[in-house]
Amino acid sequence: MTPAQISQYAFYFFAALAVVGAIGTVTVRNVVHSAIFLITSLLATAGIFLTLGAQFVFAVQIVLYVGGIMVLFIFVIMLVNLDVALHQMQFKRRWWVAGLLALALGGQFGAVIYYSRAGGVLEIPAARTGALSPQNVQQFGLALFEKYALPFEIASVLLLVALIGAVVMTKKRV
Amino acid sequence: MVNDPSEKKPPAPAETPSEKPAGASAEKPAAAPPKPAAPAAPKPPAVPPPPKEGPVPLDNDLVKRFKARFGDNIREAWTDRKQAILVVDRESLAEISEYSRDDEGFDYLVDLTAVDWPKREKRFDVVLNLYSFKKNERLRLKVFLGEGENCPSVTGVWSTANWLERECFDMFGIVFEGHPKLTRILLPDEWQGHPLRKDYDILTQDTAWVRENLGIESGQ
Amino acid sequence: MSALLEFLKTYMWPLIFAVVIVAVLPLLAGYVVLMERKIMADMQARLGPMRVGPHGLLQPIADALKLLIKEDIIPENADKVVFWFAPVISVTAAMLAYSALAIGPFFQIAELNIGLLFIVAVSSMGIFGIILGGWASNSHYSLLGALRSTAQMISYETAAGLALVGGVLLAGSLSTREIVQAQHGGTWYVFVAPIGFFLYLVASIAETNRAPFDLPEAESELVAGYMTEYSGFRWAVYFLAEYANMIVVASIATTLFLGGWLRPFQGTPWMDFLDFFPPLCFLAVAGYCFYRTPKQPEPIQSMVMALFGGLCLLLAAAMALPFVPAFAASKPGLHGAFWFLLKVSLYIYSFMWIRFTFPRFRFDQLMKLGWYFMIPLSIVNVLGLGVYRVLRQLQWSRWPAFVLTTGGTLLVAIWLVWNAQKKAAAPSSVGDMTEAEG
Amino acid sequence: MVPIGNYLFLSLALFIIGVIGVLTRRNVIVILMSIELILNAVNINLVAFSRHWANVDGQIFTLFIITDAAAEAAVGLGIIIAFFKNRETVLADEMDLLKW
Amino acid sequence: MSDTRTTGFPGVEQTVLGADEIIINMGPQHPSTHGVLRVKLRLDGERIVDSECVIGYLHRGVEKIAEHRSYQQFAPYVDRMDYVAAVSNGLGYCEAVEKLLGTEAPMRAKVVRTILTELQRISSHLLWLGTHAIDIGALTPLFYCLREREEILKIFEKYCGARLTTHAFRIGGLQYDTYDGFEAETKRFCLDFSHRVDEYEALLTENRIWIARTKGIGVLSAADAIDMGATGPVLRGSGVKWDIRKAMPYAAYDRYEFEIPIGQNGDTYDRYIVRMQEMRQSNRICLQAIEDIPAGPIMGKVGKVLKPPVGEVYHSIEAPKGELGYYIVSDGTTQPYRVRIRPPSFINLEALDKMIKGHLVADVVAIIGTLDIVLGEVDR
Repeated sequence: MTPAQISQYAFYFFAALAVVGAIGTVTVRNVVHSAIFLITSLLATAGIFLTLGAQFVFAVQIVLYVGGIMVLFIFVIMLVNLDVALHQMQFKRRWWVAGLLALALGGQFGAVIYYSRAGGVLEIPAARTGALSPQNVQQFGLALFEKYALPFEIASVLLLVALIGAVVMTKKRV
Repeated sequence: MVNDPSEKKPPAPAETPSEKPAGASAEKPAAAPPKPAAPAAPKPPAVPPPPKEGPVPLDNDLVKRFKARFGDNIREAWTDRKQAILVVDRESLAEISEYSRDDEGFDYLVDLTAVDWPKREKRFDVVLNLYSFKKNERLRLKVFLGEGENCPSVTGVWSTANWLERECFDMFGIVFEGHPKLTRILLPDEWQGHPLRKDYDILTQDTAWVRENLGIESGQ
Repeated sequence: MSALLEFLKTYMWPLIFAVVIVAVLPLLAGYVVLMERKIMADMQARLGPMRVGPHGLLQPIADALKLLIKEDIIPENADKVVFWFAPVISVTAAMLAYSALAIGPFFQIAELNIGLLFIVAVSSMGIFGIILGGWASNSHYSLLGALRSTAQMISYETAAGLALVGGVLLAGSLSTREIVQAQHGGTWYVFVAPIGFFLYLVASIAETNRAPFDLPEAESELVAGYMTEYSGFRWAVYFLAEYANMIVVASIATTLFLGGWLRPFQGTPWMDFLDFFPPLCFLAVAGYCFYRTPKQPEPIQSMVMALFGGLCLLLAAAMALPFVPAFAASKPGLHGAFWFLLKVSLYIYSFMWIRFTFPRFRFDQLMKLGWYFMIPLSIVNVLGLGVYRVLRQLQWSRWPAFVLTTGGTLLVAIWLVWNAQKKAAAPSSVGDMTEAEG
Repeated sequence: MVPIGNYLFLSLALFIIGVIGVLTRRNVIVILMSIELILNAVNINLVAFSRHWANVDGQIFTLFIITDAAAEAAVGLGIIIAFFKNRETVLADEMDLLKW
Repeated sequence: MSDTRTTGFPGVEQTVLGADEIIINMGPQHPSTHGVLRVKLRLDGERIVDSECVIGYLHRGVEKIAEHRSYQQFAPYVDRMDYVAAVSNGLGYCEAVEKLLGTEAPMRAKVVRTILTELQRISSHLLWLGTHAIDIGALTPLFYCLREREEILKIFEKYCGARLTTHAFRIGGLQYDTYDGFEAETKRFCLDFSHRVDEYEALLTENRIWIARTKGIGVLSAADAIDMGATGPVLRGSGVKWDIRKAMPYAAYDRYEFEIPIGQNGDTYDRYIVRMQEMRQSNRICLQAIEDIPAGPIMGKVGKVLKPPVGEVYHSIEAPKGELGYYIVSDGTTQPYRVRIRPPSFINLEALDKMIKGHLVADVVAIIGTLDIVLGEVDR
C-alpha cells in the first residue's frame, strides 16, 4: 500500500462521509442532529483537503469552520431551541418542486463535468506538475500577504462589519 | 450610609469600655422615670429576686401615648417579667403597628407568632414582638382572635412579617387579611390541619398525605 | 497481504507510538488525578488517598475499575445517541492532539508541517463533546454549563492562540520539532516572551476549565455543569478528556516556551552534570520507596511499594543507559522524554497550585477578563514580539531588544489593569452589572 | 492520484444537496447550514483545481470563502436571534412581515 | 412578544415567561444550598428576575414537641435546630426558662457559659467561612477552618462529652464544672487562633478574585435590613451597630470589653469582614473570661421539678447567626404551654429574594453563603 493508494482510499472514504453528512444535514428533523451531520460533512471535507495536500486549508477548515462557525450555530440552536419546532412541519409544502429543480440543475452540472473528462468535449487541460509542494504553508503565506494583501484587508474589514452587525442585531436595548 | 440607623446610636458607644450600652441607660430614665417597668432593662449586677412574678398592670408614658392616640382600641397593658405587653384591638392592629413603627420608633419586628387557648372565648393570641433601636426597648403587642376571625396583615409595615405570618397561618390556620401570598411555608401545600393548635397531635395528623406522597405509613 | 505488510513497515513507528499513547494516556491521566489529590491534600493539611495501595498509589486503578462497572444511567428524555457520543468526541479530540506533539526528538507520531495549528484545530473540537453532552442531557444545569463552557473556550482560545502566535513568530515554524530545535542552544522562549507565557498559562487554565476558571462545572452553582447527568464510565471518559487536555496544553506550553525536550542549560558546558539528573532522580524515588517499604501496615502494601521501587530502579537504569558508550545514541530520546515529562508535570503542578489558592471567577468577570485584558494584551504581545524579531534582525543585541519590547507590553498590561480598576471603583455594582448587560 | 473529475462530482453532490436544503427546509437555521454546505462544495472545487494547476491561489480563495462564511454565519445567526426574540419562531415562511 | 408560553410554579400561580427566560430549580439537593433549601429562580439568561424560597424540608415540629416535654426534657431538642451552634441555642433556652422562673445562674456558671458560647460562635463562623469560601470556589480555607473547629469541638467534647449537639448547659446553671486544664487549653487555643485568622485573611481578604466576587454583591441597605428584620452579622454588615450582647447584656457579657464590628455597604464582602472581626472579638472575650473564672457554685437554686408561675417571657441572645429568641408561655404546669423560637436563619433567609434580584446565578450561591443559614433552624 503506497501513500498514493492510501490517499486514494482516503478520498473515497471522506467523500462518502461528506455526502452522507450532507444528506443528513438537510433531511434530519432535529436541528442539533442536523448540525452534527454538517460537522461530519465539514470534517470529511477537511480530510479531502488533506488528500489534496492543502494542509493549511485543512487546519483552517477545522479551526474556523468546525471550531468556530459550527460552535456558533450550535450555540444559537440551543438559544432558540424550541421543542415546539420539532413537531412542526420540517419541509415546505411544495418541496418536491424544489427538489426537481435542484436535481435538474445537478443533472446539468453533472453533464458538464462528465464532458470535461479527458477526451471529452470540454476537456480540462492536463494537470500541471511540480511547483506546489505538499508542505506549502510558506508559499501560501507569501501569496496571501503579497499578491492578495488587498483582498486580505478587505476580508478583515468584512469581518469587522459582520462583527458589529451581529452585535448590534442581538443587542437587547438599542 | 442610610439615614436612620446611623443616627440612632450615640457616637460610637462600643469603643468605650462601658459595660452598659449608653443608649439604654440614657433612654430608660427619660422614658419612664417613675415606673418599674421599662421593658427588658439591663440587669443590675446584684439584683434581688423580683418580689412577684407574673403580670403587673402597666401605665407608663408609652402606654399613655398609645391610649391617647387609640383610646379604647388599646384594651389592656401589663408587664410580665418586666416586659411590656399591650393588648390591642384586631381592627386597629395595622394602624397601631404603623404608629408604633413611625412615631414610637419600634422599627424592628422581632417576631410574630400566635398562642392557642382553645378553652378561651377568643381562641388565639397573635403576638408581635417589637424592638426599637433608638430606645433599646422591647414591646409586645397582642391581638385576641376568635375562631374564624381574621387578623389584619402587618406586611405593609414590616416586610419581615411576610414569612412570619405565613408560618403562623401554616401552624395555626390564622388568616391574615392583606397578606400578599398567604400559603403554607413549612408544611406541604396540600397538608390538612394546623399543627400548633392544641387540638392537633400526632394521632390526628394528616396520615393520608404521608401515605399518598411518601408511600409510607406515618408510624403512629 | 503484502500491501498490508508494506503499510505496516512504512508506518511502524507512528503506529507503535499511537498505540502507546492511547494505552498510556488514560493511565497517565489517572495518575495526574492522584497527583492532584495528593497535592491538594498537602496544601490543605491532610493526607489524601492512603488506602488503596501504599500512599494511595493504586487509587487511580481502583477508581477506573469502579467507574467501569458502575450502573450506566441515561436520563429518560435525553437524546440517547448524542448522549452516548459526546464524551467520545471530547476524548478523541484530546488524544488526537498528541499525534503532532513531539515528546523527545524521537518519540513523535507524525511530524506535521502545520503541527501547532493542527493541535489547536483538533483540540478546539473538544468543545463539541462538551456542548453536545450538555444539550443531550436535557437538563438546565447541563445546558447552562455547556453554553458557559462554549463561550469561555471560544473566548480564551483566541487569547491562547495569539499567545502561541508569539512563540511561533520567534521560532519561525509551526512544526513542533522545529520549534524546539529553534530553542536549542539559544534561550527558551519563556525568557524571551514571559508575557506570552503568562498569557498562555492563564488562557490554558481557562481552556481546560480549571479553577479559578472552572465555571462550566462550578459545583456550587451548576452542580457539575455539562457533566451533571453523566455517571459511570461516560463520566470517566469526560474526566479523562479533561485531564488529557491538561496534558496537551502543558505539552504545548513546554514545547513552545519551555524548550520541549531540551535539558536546562543545554548550551552551557559546565552545566553538563545535569545529564546525571534523570537517573539520580529515579534512584532517589526508588530509594524512598524502599525506605518506606517495611513501614507499610500490610504485607501486600509493602510488596506494592517494593514493586514501585523496583519500577523506579528500572527507569533509573534506563536513564543511565546512555552513559554506556554502546547506547550513547539513545540519550536524546530517553533523556528528552524525561525532561519533557518533567516540564509538563511542573506546568500541571502550577495549575494545581493556582486551583487551590484562588476562588472562582464569576462568569461575566471571566468574560471581562478574557475580552478586556487577555485578548488586547495578547495582541500587543504579538506586536511586541514582532518588533523584537525585527530588532534582532537589525543586529540589536538581545537585552536591549528584550527590555524594550517586553517593557512596552508590560506597560500596556499595567495600563489595562489600572483602567479596569478605575472602572471597578465606580460605585453601585448592581447598576454596573445591568449596565454591562445592555 | 484521484482524477479531478471525482473531486468535481463530489463537489457537485454536496452543492446539490445544499441547494435542496435551502429550497425545501423551513427552519432558517437549517437553511443557513445548507448554505454552508454549498460554500463547502465550492471550497472543494477550488482546492482541487489549486492542486491541478499547481497553484496556491485556489487555496487562498478558500480562505476568503471561509472568512466570508464566518461573517455570514455571524450576521445570519444574529438576525435569527433577533427574529426569534420578536416572534419566537425560526421558520422561514413565518417571516412574512417587513416590520413588526 | 406576541406569543408567550405559560409555564409555572405548580399549584401556585401561572408565571408568564418571556422568550429568554427559564425557570431553574436550585435544591433541595444542590451542593451549595447548605442543606435542603430549595430556591426557584426565574432567569433571564443567567440573571435572576424572580425567585422564591421553598423551605420546610427539614421541618420536625420542634415547637410542638416542646408542648409535650417538661422544661428540662426539651433542652436537648434546641441543640438540633442550629446544629452548628448548639451551645448558643442551649444558652438562649436556659436563660429564657431561668427568666421565666425568676432565678439566675451563679456567676461562675455565667462565665463558663460565656466562654463556651463564644467558642461556639467562633466554630460556627469557621464553618461558615469554609463553606462560603467553597461556594465561591476557594477550596482550601475549608480545611484550615475545620482544623481549628476541631480544636473547639475537642474542648466541648472534654467538657460535656458531645461535640455537635452538646446540651452543655442546664436550667439554672451548669451540669458539669470545668475539667482540669480547661483554662489552659482554651487559652492556648485562643492565643493560637488570632494567628489563624490572619492566615485565612491572607488567603482571602486581599484576594482580587474574592473581592470581585463579594464586593457589591447582595447589597442590603441598613433601612432594608431593619425592615426585613435581619439580625446578627447580616444587620451589622449593613452598618447598624447593634448587638444584643451590648444592647441588653446577658450571661456575663457586661464584664468584658469587646467591640461590635460593622460594615459600610451591606454587601457580601462587608459581612465577610464583619464575621472575621467577630471571630477576633470572640477570641478576645474568651481570653478575658478565661483569665478569671470566679469561684463558686455552678448551679443556682432550682428544684428538680420546674413549675414556673403563670406568665410569659421573651428572651433573646446574640447567636452566631443573629437574634435567637425564645418566647415561652407558662400555664403553671411542668410543661411549657407554648414555646416559640425566633430563628435568626429563618428571618435572615427572608431577605434572600430581595438580595439576589438582578444578580447572576453564581451570586445566588455567594449570597446564600453570606446569609449563613442553617436549615435545621429555618425549618425547625
